[in-house]
Amino acid sequence: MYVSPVREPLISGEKSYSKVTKDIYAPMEGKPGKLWYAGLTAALIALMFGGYSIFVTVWDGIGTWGLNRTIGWGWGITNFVWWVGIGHAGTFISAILLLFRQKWRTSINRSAEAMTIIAVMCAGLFPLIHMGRLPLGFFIFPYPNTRDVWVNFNSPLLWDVFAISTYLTVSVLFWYMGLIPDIGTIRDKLVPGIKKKIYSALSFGWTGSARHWARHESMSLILAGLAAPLVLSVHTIVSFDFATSVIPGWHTTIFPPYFVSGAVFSGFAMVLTLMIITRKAINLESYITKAHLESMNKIIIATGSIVGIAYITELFIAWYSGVVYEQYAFVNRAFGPYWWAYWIMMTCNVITPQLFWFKKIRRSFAATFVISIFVNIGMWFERFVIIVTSLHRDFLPSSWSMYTPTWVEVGIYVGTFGLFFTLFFLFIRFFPVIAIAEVKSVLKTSAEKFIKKGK
Amino acid sequence: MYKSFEFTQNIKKFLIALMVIGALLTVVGVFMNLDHMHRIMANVLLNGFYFTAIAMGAAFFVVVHILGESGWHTAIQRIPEALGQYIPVGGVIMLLVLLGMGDLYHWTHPDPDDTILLGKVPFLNPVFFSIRTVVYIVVWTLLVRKLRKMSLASDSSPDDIKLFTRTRNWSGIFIVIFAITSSTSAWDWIMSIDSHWFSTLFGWYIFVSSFVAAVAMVIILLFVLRRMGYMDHVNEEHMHDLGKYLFGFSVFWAYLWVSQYLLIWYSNIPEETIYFVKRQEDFGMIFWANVIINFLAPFLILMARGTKRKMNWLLVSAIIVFVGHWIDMYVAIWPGSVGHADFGLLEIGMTLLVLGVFLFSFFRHFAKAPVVPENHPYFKESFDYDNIR
Amino acid sequence: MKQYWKSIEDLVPAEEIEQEKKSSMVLSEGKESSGNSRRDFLKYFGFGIASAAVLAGCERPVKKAIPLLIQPEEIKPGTANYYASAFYDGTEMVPILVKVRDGRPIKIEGNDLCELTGGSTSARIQASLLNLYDESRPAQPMHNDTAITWEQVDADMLKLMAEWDVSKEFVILTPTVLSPSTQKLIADFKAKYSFVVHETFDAISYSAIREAFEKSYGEALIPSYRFDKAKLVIGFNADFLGTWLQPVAFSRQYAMARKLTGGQREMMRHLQFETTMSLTGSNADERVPIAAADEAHYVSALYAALASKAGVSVPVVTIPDVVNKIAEELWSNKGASLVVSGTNDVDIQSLICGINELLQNTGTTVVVDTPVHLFKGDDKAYSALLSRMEKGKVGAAMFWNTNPLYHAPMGGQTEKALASVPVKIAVNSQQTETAQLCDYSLPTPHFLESWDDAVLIDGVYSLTQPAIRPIFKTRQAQENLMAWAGFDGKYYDYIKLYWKENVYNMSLSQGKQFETFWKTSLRDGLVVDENIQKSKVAFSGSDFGSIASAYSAPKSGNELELLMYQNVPIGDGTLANNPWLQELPDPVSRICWDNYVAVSPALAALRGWTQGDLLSINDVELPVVVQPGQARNSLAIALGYGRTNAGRVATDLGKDVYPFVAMNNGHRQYYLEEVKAVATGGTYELAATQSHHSMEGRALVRETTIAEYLKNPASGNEMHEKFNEINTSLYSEHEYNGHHWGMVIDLNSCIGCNACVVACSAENNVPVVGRNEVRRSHEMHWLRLDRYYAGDTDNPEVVRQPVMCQHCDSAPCENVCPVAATNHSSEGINQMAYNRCIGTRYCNNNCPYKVRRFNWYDYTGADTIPNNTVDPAGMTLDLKRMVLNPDVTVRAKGVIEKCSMCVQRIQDKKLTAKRDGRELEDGEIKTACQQTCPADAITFGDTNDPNSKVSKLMADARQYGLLEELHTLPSVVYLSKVRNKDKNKTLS
Amino acid sequence: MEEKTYVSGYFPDDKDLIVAIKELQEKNVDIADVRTPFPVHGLDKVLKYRRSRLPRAGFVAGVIGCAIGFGFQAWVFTQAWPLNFGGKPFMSVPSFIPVTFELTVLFAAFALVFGFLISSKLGPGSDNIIYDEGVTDDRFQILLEVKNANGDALQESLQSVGALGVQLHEVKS
Repeated sequence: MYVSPVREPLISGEKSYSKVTKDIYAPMEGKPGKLWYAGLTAALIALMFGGYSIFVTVWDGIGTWGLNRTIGWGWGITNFVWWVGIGHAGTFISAILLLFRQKWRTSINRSAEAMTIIAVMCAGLFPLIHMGRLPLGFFIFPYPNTRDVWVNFNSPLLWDVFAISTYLTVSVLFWYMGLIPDIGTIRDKLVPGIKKKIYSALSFGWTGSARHWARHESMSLILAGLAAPLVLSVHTIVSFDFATSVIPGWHTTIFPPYFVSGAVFSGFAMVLTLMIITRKAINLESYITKAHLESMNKIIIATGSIVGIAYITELFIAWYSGVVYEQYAFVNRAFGPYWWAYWIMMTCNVITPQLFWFKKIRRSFAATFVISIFVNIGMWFERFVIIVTSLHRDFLPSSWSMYTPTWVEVGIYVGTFGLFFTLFFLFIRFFPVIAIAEVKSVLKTSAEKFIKKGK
Repeated sequence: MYKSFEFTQNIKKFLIALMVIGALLTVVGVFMNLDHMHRIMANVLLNGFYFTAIAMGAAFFVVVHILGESGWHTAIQRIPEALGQYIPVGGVIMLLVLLGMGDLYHWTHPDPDDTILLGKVPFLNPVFFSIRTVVYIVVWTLLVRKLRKMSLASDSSPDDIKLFTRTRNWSGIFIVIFAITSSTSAWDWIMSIDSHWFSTLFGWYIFVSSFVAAVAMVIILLFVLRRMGYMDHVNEEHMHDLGKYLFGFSVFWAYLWVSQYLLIWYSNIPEETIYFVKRQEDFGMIFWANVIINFLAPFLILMARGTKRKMNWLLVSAIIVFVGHWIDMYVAIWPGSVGHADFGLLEIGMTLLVLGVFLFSFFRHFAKAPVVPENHPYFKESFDYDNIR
Repeated sequence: MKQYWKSIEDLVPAEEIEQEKKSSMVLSEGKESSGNSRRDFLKYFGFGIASAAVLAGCERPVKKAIPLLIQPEEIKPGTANYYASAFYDGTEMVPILVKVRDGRPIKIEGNDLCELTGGSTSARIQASLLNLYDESRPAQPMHNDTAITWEQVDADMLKLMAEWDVSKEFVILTPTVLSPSTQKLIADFKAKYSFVVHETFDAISYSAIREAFEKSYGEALIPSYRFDKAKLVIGFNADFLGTWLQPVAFSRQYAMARKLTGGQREMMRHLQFETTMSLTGSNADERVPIAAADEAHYVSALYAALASKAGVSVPVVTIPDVVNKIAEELWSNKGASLVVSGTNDVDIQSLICGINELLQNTGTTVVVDTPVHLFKGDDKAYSALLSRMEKGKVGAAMFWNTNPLYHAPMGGQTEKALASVPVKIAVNSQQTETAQLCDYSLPTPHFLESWDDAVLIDGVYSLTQPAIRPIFKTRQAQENLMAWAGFDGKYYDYIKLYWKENVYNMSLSQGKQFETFWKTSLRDGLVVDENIQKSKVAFSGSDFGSIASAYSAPKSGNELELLMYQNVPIGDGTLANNPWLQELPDPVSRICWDNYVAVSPALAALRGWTQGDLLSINDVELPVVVQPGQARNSLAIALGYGRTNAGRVATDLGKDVYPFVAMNNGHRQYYLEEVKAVATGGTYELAATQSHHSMEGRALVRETTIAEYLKNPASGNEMHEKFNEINTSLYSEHEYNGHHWGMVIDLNSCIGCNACVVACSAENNVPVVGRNEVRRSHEMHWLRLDRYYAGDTDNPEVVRQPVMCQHCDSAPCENVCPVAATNHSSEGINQMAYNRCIGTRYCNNNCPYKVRRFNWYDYTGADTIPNNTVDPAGMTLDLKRMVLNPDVTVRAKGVIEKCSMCVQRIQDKKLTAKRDGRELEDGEIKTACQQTCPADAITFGDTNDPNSKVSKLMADARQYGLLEELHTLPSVVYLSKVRNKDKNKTLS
Repeated sequence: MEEKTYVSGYFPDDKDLIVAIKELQEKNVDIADVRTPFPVHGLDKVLKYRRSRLPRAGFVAGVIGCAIGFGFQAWVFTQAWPLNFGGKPFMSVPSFIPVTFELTVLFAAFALVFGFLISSKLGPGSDNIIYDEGVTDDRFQILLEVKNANGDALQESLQSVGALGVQLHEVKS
């Protein structure tokens, strides 16, 4: 495969195949550092606080949240959509970018996918605990029962059940299938012992046989082909949660593609936030380079601008529709009591990513880190704006109301960060953060300098 | 090494014949429908818009590959590039639409008690509408010309990386402008026909529709050119990629169609459902045919790997999709302007006429330059890559 | 329990037993589907045991009570019996039916036989049921905090009476006594003990009306007002729809005179001059805000204006423009108009008499020859009593359902006077402030546990019969007197004897044996003697001119005045210890659980006050509510709050402003001419159920004026036709082959009294969540009365809209429930399967009407998790749970609930029809809200039956669905509001 | 129990590997297996592997998932207990699209993954023999099966195409 010399190398420094193995295996070797323990402890504390908040919710009731008769969803569902959105980057990178033959994906897909899976787990928590009767949550499964009641296949929440669980399952499969060869590599690096046995079992007996590789590639491609529409479907269905209603601000046809775009946008931002720290923390700077940064930031501009256009489209069509409720909903977003949320959203999501039009900024790790956090915040507020400001003033002014979260809701949110980072810390300790085999496959064409060993 | 295309007299004759036949049928059709001005104008709009949209879709195709740092597309880049040059011609037809605005757009003469339409007057009024139409055409023309010029310039200046960078920058400008105008033009020209109706997705839906049609047109022309003995360098991998585009974006189009339909179906709010009620009741067959042709046909044909790599299968699906999206536009335009399904000499004639003009424009521009941009920095990549099995 | 019901058996005539048997045979062949007997059995078990446990200690037999509708041979588990009775709390008297299930009264309905109320009730009457199960009721006789037995009480009293110093009085202080039997008993008691003095004390004084009539007509009376006979009504600070005199009766009359259904084309016009925005004022066609201090001036001016038209001597009064216009209108409606004032001021009331006399309204709208016997308390007599007490002339005082210490503290005089009474006896069914100072507390049963009778208007007799045996060790006050006077028997026997001697003798009952007459009277609850001799009262004149001249100019200046008013839920505060009433939002401000200072928007803007700012008003701290329509420099505070000894719910809610009430010209005056209001800098969060008061230009409540309406009945509702034209759908509607239930709400009739809200809560076990939860917008009412202001904030127009689940046939909520917990019944009801609900609240989000309610906490104790109940009002106590309707599921934490269109009532009547082997009749099923509505604003029925009332109303040109443009196809529809005013011209 | 003997040798670079394979193929040496640290571009073509049948398995499973998804929903809504939800038709096809799609993808994904694992005999507890742990690092290994005791010849031919670390392995299988 020929690669134009004009292209910027993706992997910096002098690399050989075994150097790649060594570099990526390095963070898993030896005893973890103090920083790792400190991070894990902090994450566990946050997780426990979240657990306690969930306990309070289940024991005392959803009344411990700031919701009310008008606003039935608040932080809980905002967080759900936010986490699901973040959970879109990994599969987007590994599936859609695979289909588009984007080589830079190889350095980041593994950790992005792991992040996806963890984020989807965090997300999946919210629809469960936002139920008034969590212990009866199993009602949402269509299982045969003595009352002959099935479920309501009209309900977008039910679609969510299928979409999120399918997405999680397929993402895990995809991720793990990609991991098998690399676990094999780790297995072969380890001295005999329990650890080796465990990795040996986890590697499913990987041999690196050419036949297996052929099937593996074929499977990966088709899985990517399946996962691509799946990624779209998940946030599409999440958007249906809102768009199928009649509530102004919720019911708008642009939601499906706009939500997907926003999801990828936020997902990429979160990947960037994490990768920029991780590459430093575990010395993978030569694998995640400015070239990666630039490519990812281009996707951030693209998706961020799509989101921005969607905002403006919504705003314009609300006026154009001539429907008073629609018009009011959008005026209220921008200038009502929650104006600040709207303008935070607008600033963080539409304006800040435009800075990436400047090459210097999109190639700067520091600037990207800051902007990625802005985007994360902005995308959280986007969901807050959609959910809360649409609900708090809908059709009948008599029911208009305000929403303020309680410590319990905040606690659960903090708890999901705890869960996220606990799992992420475990991941970076026990699994190769970069897809070793995939990087090797592009090493010759994309490394700054490839060293042939032996001979 | 790469044979340049020659716009031979034979081809010209064929296209002129096509145009003449089209023109004759159009004239007959116009005379038959002199008291149905809205039908005549609907035809002008449909063909004027459809081919302009294909041209813009093709230009977008090039631009997005430039921005995406793509290499494979360079082998076929000149086809969509030449397609884009049709914009000013299509623009002239769109200017005809302005003349017949009153017959197409209900908002040009709202009922005095129609508060909703009256509320839209600041946006939907003949003057502003005309200004917007002209602006779209002029800006688009300038953009496609500029990009074409830079592409042609590369032929004479090898290793000019700065030119490549400039092209990329202009592509960025193109995409920003097109991101906005693609939606607004669709609202203006198509959505405002059903003057009361609105859908935030509509602009994107029409854009994807025209993008798919543009890919189909590229495939059709690639086939034609190969039959004429050009573009031999195009291999299975390129076809595979074009096939993936046709497949993928047909599915994406279907996704947007379903998104729009499902949401409106689900909420069942009259101000929105009226759009589909009209189409299901009065255009039932065509309405559902649209979905089947444009989704199921390419989906089933191109799902397998093999069909994507065979020119004939590709061609069949491309023709289906090309006709299918003509129908898509028909379903979007007819109910609001004509009110009932008509198909006759007028429709056939006008389509052939504009198609003839469109192809003439394409061949003329395609003949002006080498069939590939040999000095494109990623050009060689296009011949050393393959699709995973 | 058993003994009680067995005693009924022999009273049921044989043929009725036969009929009973027949009808149960039909059951198996009927048309309607049969119910689930197992479920009913369990319900009986669950609740029966609880009630049995509470009732176990009570062994006193109840006398023969006769149920009205069904006369069973014994109690049937799961079947309700209705007992006719009467409600009287010292203010209004309304004949009622008490629904009793498994021995527990669970609902109060109006008695249809009563012409005055037409079977309707008010919020307070609906709620009074809950006071029966008030755990803080005095439960047994006490002497200085020591429990004693009734025998000891009697012994003490007999000793007291025997050793009485005859120079001292034994005072019995009662509210106005409507009961002729009681009056006779008191007379008999006085005959036995000459030192006994009976004084009447009303919680709220109307004594100025009586004095004014005494001056002008020679007799201290309160006439029967006939709002239904009036074409033009002018009210001066008279909240006759909410609290003034007989609000239930007046509301009904008012609504009837303004209805535009059933071919009626004429509509009474109502103008209101008032200080704060009252329920009545908010219904007025036009309204003029005036300072309370200026009311006398306006009334005088009106008198003067009319006098000049009538050609009698005209006092010198500056006549405001608006008054001239009104005088014009009144004059053209001579004999068919009515002017009333709610101010307890003799001058004003006299002038009102004069005005009505000038307008020749006496005899038509002001009926003096059938006066009502309400509010006979005389403030002058009360003052005299206090001074006698202070002088030590009163040896003992018995406060019989009176609470003067709270209702008339008279600047501490009452407390001082009470202190000088050696023996004080509290005889109440509720805790009172006065009782705290008393030596003896001799609790009486709740009226639902009591026997009584009443005469509201001469010739209209009603009976109160117990629906349950007394829950506590209580004894009726009448039986106290009987015991102490040594009369034989029970009070029941006394009433029966009285009726035999006084009522039965009348022409009405001739031809019937007394026992039969007694039985039918008990069954019906009331007896009307139309041949009663009417009293002859004639206008004797008064010097109105000179009264009017005294108010020749407006008095109000820049200083602030304070008006004290009764609000609709709490009224005078007697029933304050009632969670249903406390949670009921004020119909105007939509605030509950507190009183507050109503301030005009202009004043608030001037002083920089906003809602919730604490003001100190003559040292009483209360939060501000900015009340559109309030007179500029007037403040207004509701009475009835700040109870210090009322029971767990009402104690310390809000602030008591009765201490501001002072005597003026011998009458209690409910306003202060000058007060100081200072912002303390603190704030207080009020429990408001509505925070946005504008309709934002949306066509929610559609209205027109009468002139427009007469031209085009669809005026104001033109969009209905427009929406109908484009009301497309992508799928065909489901077919409803059997019934399809629907409801029509006439916005032109609805006066916003909120009776429906309490009725709904009582019928459907709607939880009470308390102040804190209402602050968080967690209120649970299934039915709410939205109130919007329009126009000028200084004097806005008000519209109201009762909103409950609209039972949409294309319901956005049903679609989205993942577990199918809410779906559409085959009879068009949007139904909830509570057991299936997992509480995603998705349905609530999607409901455009926001009528779904979520159980945020365990409000009812139905949750399986222990120790997590949120129940500030004690609604989960075993005693209060007795009020639960066993036909309606008590919802657990985490479940959505909402209006079910009283599906239990629908099923019940369907079963009855089935058992009787007949088709359901239109109007047979009444929803709780409909049944209680004094304005008949709600009609329920089968929309599939073209002849049903509801179908006919749906064909009215005023009909529209709320948010009909969404194609939700609501089964509840509204009839637009019509204002009797000129579109272009306004009064002020 | 059968005993098999293999000869293995490795190359440090993928290009060398492919050259070597081609040379061996010219010498008509049967190549038992090639093991690489990553999927070497074009290797499957050189080794003349047939295209995997996994896509077909995925397609069939997808069709089954699609049919089950749609069929089940349709059955529940029209046969099992038709309930009226918000006036929607019982057979509300648009509502069935999401679940149908998800089940299609889920079934196809499972078929692909399990198809891959089963056809490659990979899985938890799989006892594939690893001849050289460097294969997962940077060694491109060729395995030749020793038949007719031609072990030495095979070793020689491997060495002749430039393989390193050529050795014999005896395997019980």
